[in-house]
Amino acid sequence: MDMFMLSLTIFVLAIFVGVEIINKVPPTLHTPLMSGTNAISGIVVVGAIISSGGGGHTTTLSTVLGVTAIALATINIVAGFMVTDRMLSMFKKK
Amino acid sequence: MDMFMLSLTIFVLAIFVGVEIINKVPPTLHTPLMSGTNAISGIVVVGAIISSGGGGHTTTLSTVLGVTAIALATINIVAGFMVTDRMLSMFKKK
Amino acid sequence: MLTLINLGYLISAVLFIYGIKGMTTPKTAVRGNKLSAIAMLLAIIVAVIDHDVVRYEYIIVGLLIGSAIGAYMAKKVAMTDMPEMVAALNGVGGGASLLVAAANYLEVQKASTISLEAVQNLVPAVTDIAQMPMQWSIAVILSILIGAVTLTGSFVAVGKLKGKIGDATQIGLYKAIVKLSFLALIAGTVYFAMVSQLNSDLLILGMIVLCLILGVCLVMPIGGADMPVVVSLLNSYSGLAGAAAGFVLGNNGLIITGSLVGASGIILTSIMCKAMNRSLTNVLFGGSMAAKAGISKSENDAFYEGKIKSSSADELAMLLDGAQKVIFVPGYGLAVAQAQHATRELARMLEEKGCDVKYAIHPVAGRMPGHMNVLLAEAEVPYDQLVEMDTINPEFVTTDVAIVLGANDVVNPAASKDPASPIFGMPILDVQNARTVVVVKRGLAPGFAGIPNELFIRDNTLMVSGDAKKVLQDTITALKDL
Amino acid sequence: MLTLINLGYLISAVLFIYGIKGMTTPKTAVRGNKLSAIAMLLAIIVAVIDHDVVRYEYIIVGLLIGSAIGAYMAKKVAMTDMPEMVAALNGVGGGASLLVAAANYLEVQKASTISLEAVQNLVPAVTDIAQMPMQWSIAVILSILIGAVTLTGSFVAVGKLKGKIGDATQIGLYKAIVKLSFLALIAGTVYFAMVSQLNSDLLILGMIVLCLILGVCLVMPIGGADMPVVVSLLNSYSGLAGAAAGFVLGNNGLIITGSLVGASGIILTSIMCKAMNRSLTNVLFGGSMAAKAGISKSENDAFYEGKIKSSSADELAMLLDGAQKVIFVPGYGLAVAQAQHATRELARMLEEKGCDVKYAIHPVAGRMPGHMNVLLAEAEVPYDQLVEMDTINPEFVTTDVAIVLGANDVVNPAASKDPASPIFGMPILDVQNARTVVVVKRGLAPGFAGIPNELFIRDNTLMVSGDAKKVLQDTITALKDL
Ligand SMILES: NC(=O)c1ccc[n+]([C@@H]2O[C@H](COP(=O)([O-])OP(=O)(O)OC[C@H]3O[C@@H](n4cnc5c(N)ncnc54)[C@H](OP(=O)(O)O)[C@@H]3O)[C@@H](O)[C@H]2O)c1
Ligand SMILES: NC(=O)c1ccc[n+]([C@@H]2O[C@H](COP(=O)([O-])OP(=O)(O)OC[C@H]3O[C@@H](n4cnc5c(N)ncnc54)[C@H](OP(=O)(O)O)[C@@H]3O)[C@@H](O)[C@H]2O)c1
Repeated sequence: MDMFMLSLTIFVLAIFVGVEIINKVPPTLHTPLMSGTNAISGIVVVGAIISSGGGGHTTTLSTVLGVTAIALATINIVAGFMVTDRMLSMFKKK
Repeated sequence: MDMFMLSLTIFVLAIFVGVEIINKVPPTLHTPLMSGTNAISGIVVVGAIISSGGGGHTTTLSTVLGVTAIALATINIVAGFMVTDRMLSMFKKK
Repeated sequence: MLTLINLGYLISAVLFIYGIKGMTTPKTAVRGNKLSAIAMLLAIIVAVIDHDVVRYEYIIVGLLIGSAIGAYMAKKVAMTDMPEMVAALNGVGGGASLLVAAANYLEVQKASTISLEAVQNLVPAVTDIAQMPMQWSIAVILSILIGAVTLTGSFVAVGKLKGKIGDATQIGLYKAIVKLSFLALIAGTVYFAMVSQLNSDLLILGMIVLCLILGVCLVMPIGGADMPVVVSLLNSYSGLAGAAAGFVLGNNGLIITGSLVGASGIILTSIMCKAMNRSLTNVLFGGSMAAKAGISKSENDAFYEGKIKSSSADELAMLLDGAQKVIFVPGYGLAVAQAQHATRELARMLEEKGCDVKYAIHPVAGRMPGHMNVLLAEAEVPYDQLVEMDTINPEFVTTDVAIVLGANDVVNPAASKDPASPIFGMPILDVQNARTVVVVKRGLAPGFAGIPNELFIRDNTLMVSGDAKKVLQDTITALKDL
Repeated sequence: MLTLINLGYLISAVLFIYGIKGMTTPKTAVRGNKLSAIAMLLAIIVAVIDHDVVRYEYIIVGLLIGSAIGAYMAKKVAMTDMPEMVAALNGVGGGASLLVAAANYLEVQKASTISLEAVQNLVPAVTDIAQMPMQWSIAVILSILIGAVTLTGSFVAVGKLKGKIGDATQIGLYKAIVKLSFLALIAGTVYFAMVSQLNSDLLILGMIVLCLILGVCLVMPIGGADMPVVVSLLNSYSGLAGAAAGFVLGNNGLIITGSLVGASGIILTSIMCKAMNRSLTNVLFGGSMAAKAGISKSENDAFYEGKIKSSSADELAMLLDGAQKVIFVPGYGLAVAQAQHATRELARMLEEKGCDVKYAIHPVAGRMPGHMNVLLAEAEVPYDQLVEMDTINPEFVTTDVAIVLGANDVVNPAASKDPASPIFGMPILDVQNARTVVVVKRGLAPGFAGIPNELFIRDNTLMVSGDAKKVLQDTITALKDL
């Protein structure tokens, strides 16, 4: 089976999982959800790492871009998760 | 990425989708759900078709087994969906 | 072309997902089921036009025969025989899995004498013609195991559901056979996977026979009333077997669809176990509950001796005539008596008198999850009158008459009071809180759990003995004459 | 090894799923968020030990710099600045996406001068060194487009949320630029994909600049108050961009995780739109609501002229002293005034007097979904006191005092009465049903929708003008002195 179809299959299933789960998140938690998924979108860091650490095929420019990308994505991740954690730890039941 | 990992990924995601959806089915519909998914498990017919219709690599025995498998799976499918339909069409709101 | 085929399988899988999603409300369920059927049709069409399928005749013959038999069975079966029907279909599906695995083995064997390409056509992951990948060997054995166990296990379950096969006494013997079979199976699998993958005809045949026996021996020691759990579990397994076949054939449609079925079966199984407050291990390996807990007829009679307040259909009719609020509590006996239509008729009469009528549905009333719902739906009881346990329990206090129709264990107070009881911990319907409880059953025989029921000797309980349908019909007549 | 790496990505994806599942209840949310963080860590570790990564130094430098800045930002930000913070982080993430795509382009270019293997290392689907697959071209352009638009769009959104960028007037101009940019982009993409994939440095650079401009021009015409919708949509896009990168790199971890984020953003966006009873198209292309619907200062004054019953903190304190049941209705003004702690303090005092206190949370109160919840959680209001609209609405009838704190549109009866109103159809909180409504706001300025509010001139409404925090503190003092 070709790679594209496999990726598509995985994509479709992941969307289903996402929709099912997210729909269960109560409105109370929508702001943390937004900042939490925003942190998760920092997953592009994986692409950045693969791109910037490669073997002979990197150029100076690509490395600079890659490292900058890593730094930016990491800001997104670290700040995102920490901020979400700050918010969530405020939620208390009586 | 090797085939096995891809299949595993798809399997894992599909299980998540399944669990999320099935958990939402109300008890009222558990019997039809059981017979409906039972019909769906007749999907092995796909395997049977691929196995029994193959090119030069079939033997008489494998063809007989394959055709019997198709017949059995089709019983499961047809009876399963029809019975489920019969049950479901009885459910009426006041 | 290959991409199109795979797209077809993907679309079919997505349709299955939407089909099952449809099952989440009664309103969309009919459409959901149709969607699943369309998904199946699509999968079949895609499989038929798949690249390596050339002999259409055979396939079509198989499909036609299967459809004819299937349609006949579906038309014939009575609603009350649903548990048996599902079990039987499950067994048939298992048989198909088993045969697919066997055919695949034979074909790979043949193909390996032709060319690597021919083998890859069947098992895409192969790279060396002399060495099938480990996952193939395991998947073949798994398919055989699950298929064969499902086949024989389901038919034993059918026998037990019909009451034709009684609860086994020689549990130890079956357990010993199971253990030995598993040992032999493991040895066989190791030999098959490690030593000889393509020259093991006899070994495969032996394993098939062994697995068929295994299916019988696994299900025989389980109590007849636990069959729904067994069927649901086997259904889950057959889904997983489909997924395993998907791994071998590199077919994602099979993987996804199989997983959905697998998840559904597991969840239904765990719902049933939870509602009975028993673990799955206890159900499968604990032996028959009735056999263990059952009391002898004389003990049973002694329990009730002189404490029963008997009543009649006429008295019931009079009671109902003055009632403002009536709750029906259906149980397995309702299914046995096929009294759903009579129940509905009585309910309608009461409603016409301005009485508030509801039905209390216990999660494991009957012999299948949702059994009572289907039964009453057949009699056109609107599903919003069927109230779940947790919602209806507080309402019994304000109920004038609770009519228990062939239910027993699900209304047994011992579940909350007697830690020694086999059903201890199972939540029950609090019928005893109603002003008057009328229990309609044939005699004083225990229910599935084989224990006496204190409810029947309570002060506010009246027993009307007789077949549920008969009693209800008499009550209707009496009510008309009032 | 490759299998292990891929297993690592899969496990990380599963952890993300469980992490988001944790978000479904406040109790498990903290753990869920930690789980997601662990999943991210795992993904990073796996990526670092991935086969073709050799220069650890740079990677570690990037990670350290990013962590330091990120941690600093997270510690510094005030709870009330959350919307801006999320938007800014979103922009930063978009920038990363953009750079990843550019770096990937450069590397594939370099690799194509080395060997096919080198290219495959980067893009597994390649089979011919002279011809990159179409999906690669599209994914590169998509990543650039989404990344750049997210980057500049988010920062425009930050400016608008802070009020530093006002609502645009030259909407036509922006729209024209957007249309032209899209045409140019499509032409560029076609050229890139069809004609020259690996010698298009200038083209790529041009497209990046174009997309950055596009981001600005797409967001500028949207009203400032609609920024949360924009941010949520951009967040969804950045997830989808991640998934697109996954397609290119053949990385399922990216695909799954990106899809989860994409789904989350889309769902939140549609929840917001639904709660405002507007379509997404209307939000994105309808221009600023305030600009269209807004009435002039004089019209606004004329509307309220002589019909307002003014009151004071002292009077509010007296009212509250005698109240049995009080509902607080927080809105955007509460966030502006940072009055959450004062609110909580007043609520506690009332509770100590035996008064029943609740908070009515409208789904789009504030400027972000769940904005009020987070704000009040910061002041340690237990989340079971925060009641959703549909649940609280029937309770206003039995409420003595409803205190509207900096809310306006979400309590505007025009939403249900006046079909010409821009908020017509949006469900509102029925505060007017309370015995007395006290509205605390600075003056008579309209809210986000830019329309006057009939509630303020009702018979049972008292207006207390002033900053919400100030008024509440005065009320507390007055209540102590009573
Ligand atoms: N629903 C599920 O998914 C499921 C699955 C597995 C096990 N179970 C088990 O099944 C049991 C179900 O409880 P239940 O209360 O529904 O049934 P039950 O406890 O099995 O009792 C059924 C009663 O119906 C009476 N009966 C039989 N035929 C009758 C007829 N024709 N007319 C009137 N009465 C008749 C029997 O008494 P007489 O012979 O005296 O008439 C019997 O006591 C539970 O113990 C549950 O754990 C359920
Ligand atoms: N939550 C979301 O997800 C979301 C997303 C997009 C759009 N929106 C929109 O945002 C609006 C939210 O409605 P809302 O009722 O919460 O707010 P609103 O309608 O925007 O009204 C806020 C009011 O607070 C007052 N205010 C401002 N600063 C204040 C302070 N320091 N002290 C006291 N009052 C102050 C303002 O009046 P003064 O200037 O006279 O004090 C203003 O009228 C809705 O129209 C909604 O559609 C929400």
